[in-house]
Amino acid sequence: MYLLILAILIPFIATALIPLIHKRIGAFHIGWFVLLVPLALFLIFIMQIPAISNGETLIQAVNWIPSIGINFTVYLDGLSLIMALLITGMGSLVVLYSIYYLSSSDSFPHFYAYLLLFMGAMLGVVLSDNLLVLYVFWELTSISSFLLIAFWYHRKNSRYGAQKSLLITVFGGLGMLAGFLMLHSMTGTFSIRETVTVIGQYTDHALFYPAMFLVLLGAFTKSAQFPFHIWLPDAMEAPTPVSAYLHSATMVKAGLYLVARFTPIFGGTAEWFWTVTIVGLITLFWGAFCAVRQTDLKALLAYSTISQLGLIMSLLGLGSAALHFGDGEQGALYGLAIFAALFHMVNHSTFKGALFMVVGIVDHQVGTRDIRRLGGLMAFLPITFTFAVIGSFSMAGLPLLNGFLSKEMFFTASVNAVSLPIFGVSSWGLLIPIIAWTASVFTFVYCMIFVFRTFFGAPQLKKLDRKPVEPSIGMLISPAILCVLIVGLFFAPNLLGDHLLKPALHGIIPGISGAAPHISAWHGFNTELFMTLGIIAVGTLLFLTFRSWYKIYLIQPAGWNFTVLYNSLLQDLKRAANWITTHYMTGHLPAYFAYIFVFFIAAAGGTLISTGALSIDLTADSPITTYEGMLIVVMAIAAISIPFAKSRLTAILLNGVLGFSIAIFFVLFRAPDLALTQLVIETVTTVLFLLCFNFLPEWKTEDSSKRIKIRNAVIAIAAGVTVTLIGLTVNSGRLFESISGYFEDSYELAGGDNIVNAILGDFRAFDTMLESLVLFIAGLGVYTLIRLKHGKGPGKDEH
Amino acid sequence: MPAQFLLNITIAFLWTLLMDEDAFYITTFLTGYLIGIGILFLMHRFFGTKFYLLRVYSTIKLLFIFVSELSQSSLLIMKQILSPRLKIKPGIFTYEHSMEGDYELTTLALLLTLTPGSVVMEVSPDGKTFYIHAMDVESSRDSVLKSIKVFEKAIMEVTRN
Amino acid sequence: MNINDVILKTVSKGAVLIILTFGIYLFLSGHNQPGGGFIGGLVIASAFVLMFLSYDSETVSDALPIDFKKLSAFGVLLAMLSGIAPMFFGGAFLAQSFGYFNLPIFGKTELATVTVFEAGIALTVVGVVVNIILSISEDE
Amino acid sequence: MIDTILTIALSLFILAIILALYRIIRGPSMPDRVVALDMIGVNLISGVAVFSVVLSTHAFLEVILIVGILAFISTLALARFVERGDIVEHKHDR
Amino acid sequence: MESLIIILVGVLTTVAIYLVLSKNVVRVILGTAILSHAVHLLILAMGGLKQGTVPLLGEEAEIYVDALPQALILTAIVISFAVTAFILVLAYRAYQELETDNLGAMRGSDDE
Amino acid sequence: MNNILVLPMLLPIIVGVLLIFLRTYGRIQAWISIAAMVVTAGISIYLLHTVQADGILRLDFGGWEPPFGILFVADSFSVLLVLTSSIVTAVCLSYALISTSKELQTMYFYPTVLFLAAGVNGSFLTGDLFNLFVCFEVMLLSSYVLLTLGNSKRQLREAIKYVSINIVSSWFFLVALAFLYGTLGTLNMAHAAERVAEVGQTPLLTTISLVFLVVFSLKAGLLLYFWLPGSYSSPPIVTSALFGALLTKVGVYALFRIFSLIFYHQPEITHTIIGIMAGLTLIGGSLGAIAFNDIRSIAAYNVVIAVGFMLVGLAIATPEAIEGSIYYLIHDMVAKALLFLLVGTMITLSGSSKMAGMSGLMKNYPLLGWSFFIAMLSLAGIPPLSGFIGKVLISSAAIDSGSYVLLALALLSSIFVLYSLLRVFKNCFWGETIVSKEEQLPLRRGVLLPCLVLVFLTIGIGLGVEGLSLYVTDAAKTLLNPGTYINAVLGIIQ
Amino acid sequence: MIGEYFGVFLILIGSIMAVISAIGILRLPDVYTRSHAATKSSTLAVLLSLLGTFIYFWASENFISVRLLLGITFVFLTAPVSGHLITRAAYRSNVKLADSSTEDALEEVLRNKKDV
Ligand code: NA
Ligand code: NA
Repeated sequence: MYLLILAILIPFIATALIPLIHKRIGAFHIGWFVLLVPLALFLIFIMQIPAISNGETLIQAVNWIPSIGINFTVYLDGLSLIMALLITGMGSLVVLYSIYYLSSSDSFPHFYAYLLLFMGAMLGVVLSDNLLVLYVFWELTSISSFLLIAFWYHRKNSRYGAQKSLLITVFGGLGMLAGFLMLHSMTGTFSIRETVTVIGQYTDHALFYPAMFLVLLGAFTKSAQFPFHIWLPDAMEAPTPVSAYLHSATMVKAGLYLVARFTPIFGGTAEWFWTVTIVGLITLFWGAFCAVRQTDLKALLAYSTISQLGLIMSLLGLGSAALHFGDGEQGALYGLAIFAALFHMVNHSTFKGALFMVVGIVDHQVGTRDIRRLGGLMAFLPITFTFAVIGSFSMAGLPLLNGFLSKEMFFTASVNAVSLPIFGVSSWGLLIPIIAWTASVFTFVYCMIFVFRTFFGAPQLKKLDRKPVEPSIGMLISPAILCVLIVGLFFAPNLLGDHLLKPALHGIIPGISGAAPHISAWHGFNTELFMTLGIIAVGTLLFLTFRSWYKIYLIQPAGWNFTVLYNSLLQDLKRAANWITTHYMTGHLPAYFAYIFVFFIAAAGGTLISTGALSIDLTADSPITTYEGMLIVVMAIAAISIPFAKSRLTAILLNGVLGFSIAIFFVLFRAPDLALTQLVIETVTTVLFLLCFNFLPEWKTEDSSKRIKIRNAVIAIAAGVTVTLIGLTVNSGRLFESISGYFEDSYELAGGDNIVNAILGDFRAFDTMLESLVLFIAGLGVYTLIRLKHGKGPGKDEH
Repeated sequence: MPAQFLLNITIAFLWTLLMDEDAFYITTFLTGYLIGIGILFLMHRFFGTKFYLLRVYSTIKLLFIFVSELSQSSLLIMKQILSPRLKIKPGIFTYEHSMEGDYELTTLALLLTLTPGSVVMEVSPDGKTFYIHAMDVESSRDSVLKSIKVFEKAIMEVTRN
Repeated sequence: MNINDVILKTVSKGAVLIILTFGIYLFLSGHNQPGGGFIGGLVIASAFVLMFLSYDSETVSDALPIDFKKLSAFGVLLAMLSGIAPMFFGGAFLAQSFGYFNLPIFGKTELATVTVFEAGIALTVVGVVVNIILSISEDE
Repeated sequence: MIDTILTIALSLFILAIILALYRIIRGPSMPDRVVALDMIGVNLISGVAVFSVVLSTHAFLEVILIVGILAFISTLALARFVERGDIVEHKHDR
Repeated sequence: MESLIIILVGVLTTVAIYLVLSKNVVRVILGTAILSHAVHLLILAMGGLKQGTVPLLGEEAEIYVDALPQALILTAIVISFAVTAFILVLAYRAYQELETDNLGAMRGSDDE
Repeated sequence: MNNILVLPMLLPIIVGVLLIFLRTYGRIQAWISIAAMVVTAGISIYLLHTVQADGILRLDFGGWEPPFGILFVADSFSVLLVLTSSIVTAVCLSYALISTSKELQTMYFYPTVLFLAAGVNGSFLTGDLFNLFVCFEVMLLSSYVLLTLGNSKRQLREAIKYVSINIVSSWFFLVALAFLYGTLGTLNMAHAAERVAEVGQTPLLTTISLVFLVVFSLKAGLLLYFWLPGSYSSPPIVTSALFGALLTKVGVYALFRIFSLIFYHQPEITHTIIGIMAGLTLIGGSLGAIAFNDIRSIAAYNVVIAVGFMLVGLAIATPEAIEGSIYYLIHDMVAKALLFLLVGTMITLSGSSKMAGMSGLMKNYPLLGWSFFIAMLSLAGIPPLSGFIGKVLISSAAIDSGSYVLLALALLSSIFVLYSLLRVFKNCFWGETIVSKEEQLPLRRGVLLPCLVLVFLTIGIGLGVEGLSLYVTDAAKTLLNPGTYINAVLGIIQ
Repeated sequence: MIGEYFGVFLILIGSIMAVISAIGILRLPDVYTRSHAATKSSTLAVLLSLLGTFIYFWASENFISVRLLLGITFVFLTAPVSGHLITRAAYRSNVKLADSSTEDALEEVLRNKKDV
């Protein structure tokens, strides 16, 4: 049974089928067909609950690249099951919602193809045991997200947002990949489960912490943690169902999933604890703080999502302390934070999903999401208003809604953390609940803004595109279901806690013992309750006096935020890249030659000198006769005169002298064939030069500056000296006899007295054959160069 | 002339075949060739042309003229080069010849060029006039005019019937 | 005054004959003496060069109604086919063979397949060099 | 004795080449240089011939003829170039 | 002798590289021609000079000079001829089209 | 007798020469040359299997045993590259069949491409250093002709630089060969390797190896890539694609061969230098890729990045790294050909190579857009496409060997690849459609077919890596055990 | 033996003549006069050395070299043509005659026509 693998594959298969089905079904909305996929998968995963809550895990494997240990191993434990249910459950609701949301001008096949692609990829992420397979799906989620954000790609903002999200998440993904590879380098396995069991031996490994931070980089970018959060608000250019699904309920949770998954590997260290907690808390605060000032409902929700993700992240950080204690009272105490994180993850999906759908309805029905244009919609959209209230009050952490429960647990965890005896918490630990509380105040404020600015006050119908009315019933089903869940989970939280959260917690902190946390709404008058009450009081005050303190947002200098940083980073990078590149890639051939020769001098000459290879020994040299010496003088004079020649013809003549002299050297050195060839070639070359000179201008004196000339001379001399020195060294240190003694039997072997000719025609005939081919190609090239001119076809050329 | 030569070769070849030896011997061929010369000498009037070996003789004579002219002119030039002070008066003068056809004209031009102190620079478009550069105009003009008839005659002996 | 090239042209005719003969000699004797396909081809080509220099390009083209590109292609092909042939007799690519035969007139003579190979090379060289010079000189 | 003479002769030929090289470098006119190059070619022929005697080998006799041929072709090409620019003429140019 | 030839190779190389570094196309081509002269001599010198007679077996000598470098040089000469012919024609076609033989005017840019 | 070994080089040459006689028949030439390359690919597959079964194959030309004669040696590494290059050439030729102008087709375009392929295949197969030089020249001359075919101003301008630089690099090659011959007295690679191993890599030999490094770096575009962007971005589409896919790879191949077979004894000098060069190449290529708005230049700088990436593998030189490089080499041939073909098609359709000149192509040419999208992901090494596995292996090897700087550069370069191509995708395919449906240039039927073949290949290689792993592992094993190669060449005479 | 010495003697004479011709190339006043030195004495020098070589081989090895004879013929045939071509080219490319020149019969035919 490859149920899990099938579960991952089904969305991909469905993706492939969409174009085919789309053509067949005519007027029937393809969304209904698509809806079957997440629904079926949801049911499949629901059916796994009993087994998983008994502590079982499902493992299935298919080979992919066994030779390097990359296999398609999937497994289902409590943690993956929660995620899988979120993915498929939210997926069903979003697909249902989208059927009514999308307008007829949108391309359904594309939309649903991307959505299904994402669904499959996301399931892959949460079900994979193999790190690299996980990475594969991880990148696939980024890509499908990219495509969905750019669904309306004719909009500039969509394109911008899509690129930004892809760049940031892929960047993080690459870091994560490096982290995975480091883990593999330490442990020798790509399996997460196996890594968990053996990692204990490697905590002192030099790669342990680099791997940790790199994995976290992947998690933080994906889950939009500060300062990588900047892509999420821009991702809101996607259609709202997408925002509800990917950018609040599922994909952004992949980072959280990753942190949870890796807690048993890296958790229990101070580095992990502090990094995850602090980044989470900062994100929590910064997201909430920024959400307050937003005027676009979706932007507000985006920042709120960032904030909530930070909250969960910080919980995961706090909870990781439990691993330090392992089995025991304290382990259970701090493990509670993980439990809270998981709980809030689910809750967040419910209320944020509902809220996004609310915004979608508002946008869909009145044509705007701008808070400044909205107000008083309560009268026109009463049902939607109800959903909005439920969702945002849950988010604000008010009682009777599931958000209250997890928020309370969050406070518990943060208060507990203060007394944590390890990791040096004692000195700064108090800041944890303070930040948590402050952030929650802002959370309360933006939740109120969301509800009151949109639905209360005087309606501004003139500013709206359409007269607001409730949408069709289909669009209301999904948020309704979510609202039911929000309320239901408040009253029966332990249904979730016992069957799903507890197994997940055991997966994350294997050693956790004793009774799993029990969720209850009422803990008596403890610190957490007072914190909540404080939030309501201060939050209400701040909401009412918003105008008077709004100015604090102006303290931050305009144009100084991370998005501006990102933009200018890209721009400056391009500018700098252009500046640097055009500075050395001048297209100027002499410059390129200078680079090449300088490199040669540095590499070869440098090595010759630095390795002490240089040695010159003249004793083995053959003697020199007068005329040989004179001929060398002839050549040297001819050569040195060439650069100074006033006319190109003089230069050619001198080159001819060189060529003829070389032929004579070939004679002196007993090479008749060479002399013959050299002579003919030299003459034909000279003829070619003269033929072409007819078409070329007389050369002018080199107009380079004196500095350039000196530079060129220095390079030329240095290169010449390098060649000479290596040559002299080679000449002094021949290590082996040449193989060419063999060829002296050419008469017996090849039937020829002329050894050179026997080599050319027989021993190395292949060279000769190719050499004639080279000549032939050159001939073709010359022909085409001359014949193929603009406006002059090859027509009239045959004799 | 080529016809006679070819005929001579044919006779030699025939001779070789007639001898019917087991291999090709160059001596046999040469014998045949000599016999051919004899036959052709007897028959050449029958062809209406000069006996070709006579022409060969003229050619060799011409060659000797060439060599001697070359030697003389070289010596003259070396004398001038090595004289402590150059006392030459170079210049260009014209000469009209009576040669016909490219071969005659060319041979004469080459000869003139090798004549002491003169080089044929240009030939007029009609081919009748040479423009000659001389190392020393006065002396060259004289020597050219003096030897020109000899040259022309020697050339015509080769080329004409 | 127009140029009268009669001296040059006349001498060139003779020179070309000498060069061509010499070129063929070099090609054939390359096996035992300096020479061979490349050199022979180059010398033959230089005879053509001399013709181009002494006459005008049209005259030479008319006198030699050959497509030199195809000639060189044929040369390359010939060289390669001589290399392929031994493959059909169980030899390696480019395996050359030679033998001594008693021929009428020539006596004991060495015949080598390498001659075919070198002929291909020579044709290529001639074809390419002439093709290049023709191409350039016919450009306007 | 013979070797000494031959060495002297070879050196003299190369001396002649050096002198001609001076003319190539100095000019002043292009034909001057062409003349000098022609002379170098001619002296190379002698040089190769003498060297053949020195080594008493027949291997370079081909080279002698080739130098002769090519010196002529080069001179012809250069003279044409100096005279007209295009060294291979077209019929219709005439 | 070998050392002297190697030094000569160095001189030729220096001159050639100086030419190659110049802005004029014809100078560059000339430089490449001299470069190939230099390397041919170098290959010859690397095979050892004059340690024997001409590599023709008819010469009946005890030792012959190394024939292999000679064969290599022959191949190299022909190839460099092919390339020189091509680049020469290329240069003149470029001059026809671009109306310059100055490399400074042939920079172009990647972003034109 | 393994005469079949010569066919990957000989067949294209013979067919190419025969096509000279069919000059005026453009389409027939195209079909014949495609067929030739397909057959060549088939032969390579056969060879690949034979090598697995019988070990390294060799063919002594003329029957002259090594080290005296020239020989072709087929090990998994070389045959894999021959196979890939033959396939890519066939695909590019089929693109040419549809896209190339009649004028070019009758101007010996196809023969020249075949000669190029022959030179490339010969370079991969030869076991003789001087013959490598000659094969390079076959390849280079063909590339010169292809580069200038069309004779546009830009082509001529860039060709002058390209040809000049390659002449100088060929010169360096000869200089290096001269030095090597002077020291070792042999030209046979295996023999040279044996001799070097026998005496140890003396400082002089190391110096000589650096001259070789200059040569092959110039060909590969390793650090010395100045010539590359200009010349790769000026000729017609198919030529660019062939250049992008094949030419630098030959240099890369040679670097791998030389520095794993012959000069591997002093890695602290040679491989360190290669590593530094690879790093700088990654930086330079990355900057170049994002610096310009001309999509041809962007594609060309992507070639540079890939070269740096592959050479990181050689610098590290562990089995894993070498395997990674081989995977990446194969991947890059396919993906670069695809990229250049797509870029070329875009330019043809929009009449401009500037990003500003095109917008909204996605609407009118969705298939083109998706192909580009996949090419982009593949080049960025996004899984599960073909670039992924090489990236993983090289990175992993970099970690194992502690080369963290190279690791960082290699991974960051993927971001630059992604960003550079993303800009193209974003600006050219997305956005408002400039040209209305009626005015759009029709995409000629079949133009995309070759691209789709490559798309299929890049996906297929990515998913079916395991199918290749047998060969790649063997290739890497041979590269790292020079003894195997040397034995096959100099051991028992066949 | 005598033959060998004679050959070598011819070579020596040839080499001396070659140097003298080369001096001529330096000393003579204009290209026209220099070409005399190149086409005549220099040619004679080479012919002498070739002849010397020919005789040497004949004498020492009884070897009659057709190639040498062919070489001699070729040089002999072409040397005057070279002189003719160069001087004509010089005149047509407007190289001035030496100041000491006395007459110039070509001037009117060539220069006047050119001006038209
Ligand atoms: Na050259
Ligand atoms: Na390249």
